Amino acid sequence: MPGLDDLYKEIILDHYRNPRNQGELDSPPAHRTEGFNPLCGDEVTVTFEISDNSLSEVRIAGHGCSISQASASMMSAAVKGKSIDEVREVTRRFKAMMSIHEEEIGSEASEQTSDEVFELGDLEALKGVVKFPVRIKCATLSWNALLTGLGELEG
Amino acid sequence: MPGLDDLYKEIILDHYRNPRNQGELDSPPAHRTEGFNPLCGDEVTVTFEISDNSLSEVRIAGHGCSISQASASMMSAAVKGKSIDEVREVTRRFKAMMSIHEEEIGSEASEQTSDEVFELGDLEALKGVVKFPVRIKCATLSWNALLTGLGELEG
Amino acid sequence: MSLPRNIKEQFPLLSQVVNGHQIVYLDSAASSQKPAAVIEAMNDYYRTINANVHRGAYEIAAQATEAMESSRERIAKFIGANSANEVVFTKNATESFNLVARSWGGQNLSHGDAVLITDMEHHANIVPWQILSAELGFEIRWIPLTPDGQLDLTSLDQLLDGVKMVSLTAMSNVLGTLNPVREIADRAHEIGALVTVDASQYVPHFPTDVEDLGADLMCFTGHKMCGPTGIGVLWGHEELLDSMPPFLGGGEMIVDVRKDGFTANEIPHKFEAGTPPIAEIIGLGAAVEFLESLGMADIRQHEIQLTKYAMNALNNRYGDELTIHGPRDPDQRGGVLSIEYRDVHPHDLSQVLDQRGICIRAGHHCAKPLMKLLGVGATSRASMYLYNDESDIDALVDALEPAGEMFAL
Amino acid sequence: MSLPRNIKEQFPLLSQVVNGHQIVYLDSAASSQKPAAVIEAMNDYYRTINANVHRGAYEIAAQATEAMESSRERIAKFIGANSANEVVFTKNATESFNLVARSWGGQNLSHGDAVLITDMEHHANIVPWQILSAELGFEIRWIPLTPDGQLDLTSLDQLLDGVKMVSLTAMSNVLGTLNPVREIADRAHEIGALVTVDASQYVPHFPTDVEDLGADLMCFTGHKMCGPTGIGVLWGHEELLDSMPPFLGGGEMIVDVRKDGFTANEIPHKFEAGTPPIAEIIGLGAAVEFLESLGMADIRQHEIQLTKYAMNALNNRYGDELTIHGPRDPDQRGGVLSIEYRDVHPHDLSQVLDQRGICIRAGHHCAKPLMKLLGVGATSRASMYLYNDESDIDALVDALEPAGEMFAL
Ligand SMILES: Cc1ncc(COP(=O)(O)O)c(C=O)c1O
Ligand SMILES: Cc1ncc(COP(=O)(O)O)c(C=O)c1O
Repeated sequence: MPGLDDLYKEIILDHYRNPRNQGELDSPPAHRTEGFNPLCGDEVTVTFEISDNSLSEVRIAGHGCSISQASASMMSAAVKGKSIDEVREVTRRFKAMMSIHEEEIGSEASEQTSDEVFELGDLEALKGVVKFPVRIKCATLSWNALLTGLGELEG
Repeated sequence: MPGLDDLYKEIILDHYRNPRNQGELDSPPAHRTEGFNPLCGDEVTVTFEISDNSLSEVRIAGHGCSISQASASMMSAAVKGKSIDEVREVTRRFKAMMSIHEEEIGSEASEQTSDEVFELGDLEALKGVVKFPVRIKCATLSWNALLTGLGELEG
Repeated sequence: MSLPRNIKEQFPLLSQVVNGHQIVYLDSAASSQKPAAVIEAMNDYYRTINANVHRGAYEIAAQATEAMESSRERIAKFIGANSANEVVFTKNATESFNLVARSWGGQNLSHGDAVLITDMEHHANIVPWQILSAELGFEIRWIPLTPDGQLDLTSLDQLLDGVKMVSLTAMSNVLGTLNPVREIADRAHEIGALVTVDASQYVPHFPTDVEDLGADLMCFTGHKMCGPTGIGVLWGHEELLDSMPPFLGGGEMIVDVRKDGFTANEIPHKFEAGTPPIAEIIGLGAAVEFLESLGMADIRQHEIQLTKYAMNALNNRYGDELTIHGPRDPDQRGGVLSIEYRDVHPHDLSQVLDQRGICIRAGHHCAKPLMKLLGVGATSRASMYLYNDESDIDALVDALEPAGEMFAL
Repeated sequence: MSLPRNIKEQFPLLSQVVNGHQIVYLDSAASSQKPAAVIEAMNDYYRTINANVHRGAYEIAAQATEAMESSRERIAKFIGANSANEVVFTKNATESFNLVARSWGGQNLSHGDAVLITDMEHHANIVPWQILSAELGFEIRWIPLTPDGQLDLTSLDQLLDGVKMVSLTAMSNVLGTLNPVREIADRAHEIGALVTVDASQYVPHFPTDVEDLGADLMCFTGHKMCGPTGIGVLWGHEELLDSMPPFLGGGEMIVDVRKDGFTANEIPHKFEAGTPPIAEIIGLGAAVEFLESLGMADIRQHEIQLTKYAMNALNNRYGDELTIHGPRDPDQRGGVLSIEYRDVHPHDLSQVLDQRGICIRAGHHCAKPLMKLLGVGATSRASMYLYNDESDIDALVDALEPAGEMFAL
């Protein structure tokens, strides 16, 4: 049984207490996307602006547990200013880390494309969530919302 | 565990092999009533004529197991020629005997009205059926059909 | 008479060790634990008389049928039904509600009619009506709540106008509120409406008499009352059930099937299509026997005492830092405590408590409209049953403080 | 590889003594016996991790969820599904059919359409369509039978005209007939119709692959395949299930509920309203594990051998006095023998056999239209499973003679 320290790393609690990029952008012009976690009632609203094929601005609103809030905050920091392709790549990597079989997938992927830009950095702190499968959906909530938002743009 | 001899008394097998009052009366003028046993697919059709407040004629048709066939045959013999009130009384007694608590009910009832006309006679042979609860519906199939038929008459 | 001191010993799960602590199970409103007697009854069934029911002439099939039908009788008596025919077995309370909505509602509701529910209903008593209303166009109306989580009946007369069915919970699974079912039922009946009671949180904890409640139909679920999963009950007055068309079609619920149609069986079988949950019905019968052996009045007394103890302990220790939703008076509510504690999110709270083997539920408890009203996405809910004692409450109270520190903003 | 000789020992019920004889259980088409491993798996669940699923953050709730979902995965693999999301849990096969009829049928069928079933269907695959057809006015058509109880496909093209759904059994529970599901499915798909397969008698006895069968939807039931009561399965292709509206409403099947409506959850949860039959799902997972450990191909071989043995023994001993309904060739049928023996009524026959501890079923087997076609009210049905052996057949064969004497007309 993993202990609580695996889950609630200091950096996570820091993002929880001091969330980055909070609020909502006016939409339109910004794009807006929402995520629900039906299991615990958590809700997140991600608003973002695209310019020159990059995520020039992003804001997070909603309510939820420390994990979903911290993950959203960390996401906003990780994707802001990145190109859409880069955003997709970091999302892919984050979600791979969050899948139950993260170890294998994670290591394979990083050998194939070892570009500095794509290092998960702070996000690695969320790795411990995988040991608490019920909480994975908390951690991926904002990421899935963002993916949906990007998908709508294209399609 | 009661043995088969409790169930398949000789007189029952005799009625099964040589059913009394077989066939159907033309209806109208005769009354017609049917019974199904959804558990085993048995079906019985009872046709009867009423004159002077008596069951002047009765016929049994249908198909079923030895118990339902014998009981129908014995019923036809027991009720033919009886007044409607007498038919109702013998039916009541028969059904009381067939209820799981027959012992108590049966003995109480017979102390209250010890009229010769109402003795069950041959029908007593069916008493063993109570020890095989699944078969009770076989034994009461034709009786319930007759009761329904009489009920319809009265409106 | 109070409950036996060593009652926990009869529940095998309660001796489990979780994360190094003996388990403290405070989630009985979600599902109760099972006494050994219930587990054994199902075992015995599978080991000695397992066979399909109703259609077999052989010995073990007859015994299985007898065991199932005597469970039905026991359950009927337990809730004060007039006859075992009034007890319909479903898979859970949710199916019972769907049966009521589809069968009774499909026959009786149309545009211009209304169904009256309350702001504290479980999704099981909301969504089936919403599905049907989208098809038939009747209105769903909601009895509002007072600030302390009671039904606000001031406008009941207006709300009842045009209502054909009032469907409400006897006790809230979030607030613990006990509703004045009888009073509402009487007023509903005055205008010719029927009343369906959600007794999922009531039958497990209170002496129940369907006639006293004034119900026409009542739904509850086995797994919250010491019974197994996979079994629920719909109770209804015989004439009412008789008048309702079948719900699911298949074996058991017919007397005849022809190519051009079928003839439905009598109640209760009319509503029990297919092979029934035989072992589960027998398990629920054993659960009722177990509850009867303790006495429902004593169970209720025990829970009042424990609720009082818990509310005092929480309020004394945490004062303004902690809010308990719903009615204040432990006599007026069930042993369900939805707690707001500082800024700790329910999910985090229950995660931290879990490290001490304490099981509480974090979530919307399938009552999203109520969550919206409370202005929260989720609550932390501790709920009690006959096997809980003061040591369980003490563990809960002690564990809040460190959680509060950890997530202080 | 053949099945272990001592396999009966794994089934506690099979050591029971009935009326002085060790039980001879020949009614597995009605319900199978359960291996100790299945009973124990459910016990373990109740004793160690019993908790409501999906909504709990605490340890045992997470374990219960994990156990339930890994059962789903196991069952999905067992039938060759592409994904666990294609496996929907119901209470029995009957509910699965009602789900298909109400959800898919309610959305896709109307006046002028037709649903094609067969003359050998179980009521579970008849009555749900009849209920819906009475509301929506579509036609129900029937594929007729040849004299030896096979589907007569000579007019299939005409029968398929205007058909939107073909719903048929893979194996008859009365005749043992194996139907050419794939051939019919291919022809149905050519005209754009969908195919629902009743695999209640198939999945327990045959290696099953939904893609090979050509099914779009498939229904089966837990209690006939060594699993518990109270659990059934609907399998469907992901896109098809996605396109179907919810069936029962309540908890678990939503992502959001507002006063003005709800948003349905994703499959499979969309179709699983309320607390699921958790213990039963885990029990069914254990049953599948048990069947896999024996190997479905070996189980099928065992049953062919035994069917061959039984048909030979019965025909040799009783000649013209005995008729076995359905196909003659044991390779072309399952181990279900509906027997006519002299004039002995099925109910009497099974009663007499019961005195020797032999369990066979007497009745219409929930196939009344077929009974009518056969011109009988009921048949005597002996049906086999992996745990039966030649001694069981011998007991049956020997017991017929005295029954014949007793009821000679
Ligand atoms: C062919 C067939 N279909 C459907 C069913 C229905 O199964 P259940 O009663 O478990 O719903 C059965 C068994 O009763 C069956 O034999
Ligand atoms: C008040 C109330 N109603 C209905 C239900 C639904 O019960 P089930 O999920 O067993 O159908 C529950 C529990 O989940 C409940 O608490």
